Amino acid sequence: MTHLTRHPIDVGDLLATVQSAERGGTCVFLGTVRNDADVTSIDYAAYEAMTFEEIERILAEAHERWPESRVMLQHRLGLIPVGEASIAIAAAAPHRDAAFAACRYVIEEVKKRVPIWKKELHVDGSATWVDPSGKPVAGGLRDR
Amino acid sequence: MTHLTRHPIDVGDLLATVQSAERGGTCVFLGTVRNDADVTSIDYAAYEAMTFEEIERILAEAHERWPESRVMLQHRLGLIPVGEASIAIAAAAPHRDAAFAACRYVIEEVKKRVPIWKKELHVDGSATWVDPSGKPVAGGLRDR
Amino acid sequence: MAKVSVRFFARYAELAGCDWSAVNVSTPATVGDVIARVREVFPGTQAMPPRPLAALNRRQVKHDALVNDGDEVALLPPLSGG
Amino acid sequence: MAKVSVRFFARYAELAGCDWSAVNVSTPATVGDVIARVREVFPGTQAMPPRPLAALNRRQVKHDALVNDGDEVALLPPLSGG
Repeated sequence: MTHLTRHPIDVGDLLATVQSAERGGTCVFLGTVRNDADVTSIDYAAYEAMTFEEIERILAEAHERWPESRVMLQHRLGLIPVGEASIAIAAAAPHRDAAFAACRYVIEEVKKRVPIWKKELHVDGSATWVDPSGKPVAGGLRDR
Repeated sequence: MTHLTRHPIDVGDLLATVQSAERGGTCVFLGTVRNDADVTSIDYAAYEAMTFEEIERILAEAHERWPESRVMLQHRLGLIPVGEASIAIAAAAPHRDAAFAACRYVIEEVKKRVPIWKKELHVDGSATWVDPSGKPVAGGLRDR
Repeated sequence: MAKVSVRFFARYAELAGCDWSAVNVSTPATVGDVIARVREVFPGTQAMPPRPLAALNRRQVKHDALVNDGDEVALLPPLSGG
Repeated sequence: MAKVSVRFFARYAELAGCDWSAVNVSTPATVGDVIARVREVFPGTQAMPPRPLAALNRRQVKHDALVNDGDEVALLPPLSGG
């Protein structure tokens, strides 16, 4: 399964890649586009080659920490409307502690390390890059 | 949505009951039947009236602790084959901390408080009630 | 006197030989008194632990909880849901 | 001399006016030297913070990391993925 997609994420497909008869606990995290401040959609851009490698590293780290777990991740890029998922992580493990921990580890590392940026598009047609504190900043000059 | 079902759990339906444009983080937990010790399936029995009320209480507690969250739960009863889900919990919240915390709270409370029992059915045709330490004990007399 | 419904689940239903019954106890009576009466009426339930998990009207309670006529007491083996 | 590819993303691409370029630096050179050169060639990038996040060959590095001919340096605005 590819880590980056420009299509809606299918959680069922993601689950199928991690679940098995030995893994009794599965934790899924979905990040969806919120309707903050008149946001209609978010345009996600990535440094794709590095994103792919960084995700592979993060998943390998999760596997090293929780060897019996299996974790998969998809991040969607491009324009994503409010309410749809930008990221989905599924972590399956024999027991739930590892499933929750591995899932949480992966989302936290993704937020810190993966080179993806979001530009919020607003009802009034304006666009703003999102800074990591959660506050939109400057421009969106390029597309407008 | 009903908390108890005798049919396979549909995670998509569960997600639809909790997600909304204000809730950007969703955490799902799935508990599935493991193939421990030649288990082929597990027969889940419940004190149904109390189970329903206890689940309602647990969800109300989660809502009180994380007021912006919405959590839904389905527990499947009856015979469940290895690999299929016996329980699914979906917790959506504006941010992921609350989504993870609410989801985890609900599964831990369910394990402690909800009157459901499982009887493991084995390849050799034997059946064993599961005790909470995870070790099968005595009989399964009634069905055999 | 109070007539109290008694429900047995999972392994305890096997020990009792039934899922449901009713016992009479002299009031005031506690859940513990109901359980003591159950052990007399259903000898198989003497194999339950000394202080089994119990619910009164669909809530877990301690054995000193008081019962009233028409109440429902349930005897619960160690829970294993989820 | 080392010829180093430089990639700009998101707001920094707007500041630079392009997504991709290459600069020459005298060796030995660090990522910090590449960034200093970038600020000369693309004056818009002077609006970047003093020490922007940087990657060398697709890994985040500090500005004292050494660069070689053919390396790829990327300038990364604050990340907001997930």
